[in-house]
Amino acid sequence: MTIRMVYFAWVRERIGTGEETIDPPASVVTVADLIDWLAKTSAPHAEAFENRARLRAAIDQDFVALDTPIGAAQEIAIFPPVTGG
Amino acid sequence: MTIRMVYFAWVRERIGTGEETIDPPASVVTVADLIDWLAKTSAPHAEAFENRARLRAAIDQDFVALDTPIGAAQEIAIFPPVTGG
Amino acid sequence: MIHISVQQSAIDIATEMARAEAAGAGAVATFTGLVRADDGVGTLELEHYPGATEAALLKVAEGAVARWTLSAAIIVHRVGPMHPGERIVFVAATAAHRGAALEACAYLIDRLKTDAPFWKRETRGDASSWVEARDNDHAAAARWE
Amino acid sequence: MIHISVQQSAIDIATEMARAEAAGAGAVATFTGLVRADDGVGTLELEHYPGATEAALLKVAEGAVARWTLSAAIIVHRVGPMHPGERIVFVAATAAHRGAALEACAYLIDRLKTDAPFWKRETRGDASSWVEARDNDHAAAARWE
Repeated sequence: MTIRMVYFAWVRERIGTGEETIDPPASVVTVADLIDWLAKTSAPHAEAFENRARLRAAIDQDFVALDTPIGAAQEIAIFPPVTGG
Repeated sequence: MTIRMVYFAWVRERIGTGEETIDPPASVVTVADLIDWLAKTSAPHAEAFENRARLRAAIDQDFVALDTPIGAAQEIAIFPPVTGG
Repeated sequence: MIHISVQQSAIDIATEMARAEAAGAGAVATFTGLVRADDGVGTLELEHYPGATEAALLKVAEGAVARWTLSAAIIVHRVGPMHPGERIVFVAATAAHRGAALEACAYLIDRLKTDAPFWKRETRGDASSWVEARDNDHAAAARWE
Repeated sequence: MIHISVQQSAIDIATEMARAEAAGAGAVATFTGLVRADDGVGTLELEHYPGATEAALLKVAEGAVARWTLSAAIIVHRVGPMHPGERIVFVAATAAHRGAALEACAYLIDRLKTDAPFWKRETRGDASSWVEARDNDHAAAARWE
């Protein structure tokens, strides 16, 4: 199952790209699992994800908690707390 | 002691003038006394002042309760509850 | 900065917003009251108490400035005859952050409704009548006491 | 009427107010967020999540319409680079009476602050940094729950 990952703000800057396509193993169940797995794929990912408390996520453009199962997600976004308005 | 009376909205319309100069007797102490005295001066005044609960007043352009002494007032306004904004 | 205006002329939003924004702060909250276009009123006439009106509006604006840290408090009120869709009143509060701006804006319009000597007369067809004061205006104003 | 816009171009107040007033109701409350001119920021850049942003803003506006009887709920948010004094965001709520307009306006900006995927980066001189989220934004949003 391939998933389109999208990143914003300093998460995007640290990873060095705004999007990438990934194919996580079956052991990855939740968004938090996905973050743990991605952090092991490269030093930039590890740096971007070093503080889980500062990360937020969306599955298929809906905001979700990090313990949400990814299910059949097509697009998962990881980003810092929002600061609009 | 002469006082300039000013009237607004339906108080003005019922009395038939927006202002007049009066010279009340010494027995007139408060704004309510003044209204009672004025109500006896003409039928239009009586009609304008028939329901005290619907009257508001200002002494020298400051809103006051009807039981406020008129003191050395130069200008007293009588009007309905305000409806601006 | 406090700006008070009681005017016969139409209220220009771009001009008033520019005034509110000129203070350089981050948050501007405004309230605009319009002659309602949906209830059959043909003409609305606003009478006021010249001199006392400006003093009352200044007191309302000063009350807001005393409660919140504002860089601007603006009250513009129209008087005379006006028509459906036209602006009767515009108030604005400018502050560093939105909480103060929003609260001060609500304060300005709530207090204005009870503390400033304006009276509205509505004309519908051939019938003309003075608008009655609303009890809940006093409730709204009282929450700031 | 709900109007949502996420735009690169400047926010035109006269246009947006005309939209808010067109509904014919009596009360329009607005909030405008500006790039603060008083704290040394040279450029503010707004990044967002295309698609998700518009959906989030629509949900915020629908939340307001579900809670209050509104004839208009408007959210306009700018993205891209902007400068001190320029408008970042404009929200407006139009209702028959002022209570609903004022509360709905506060709701729109409070929820937008926590629920819409925007990120601010400030540049002061040569230094650039992402703005940190404020805890009290969550407190402000939570009061509507």
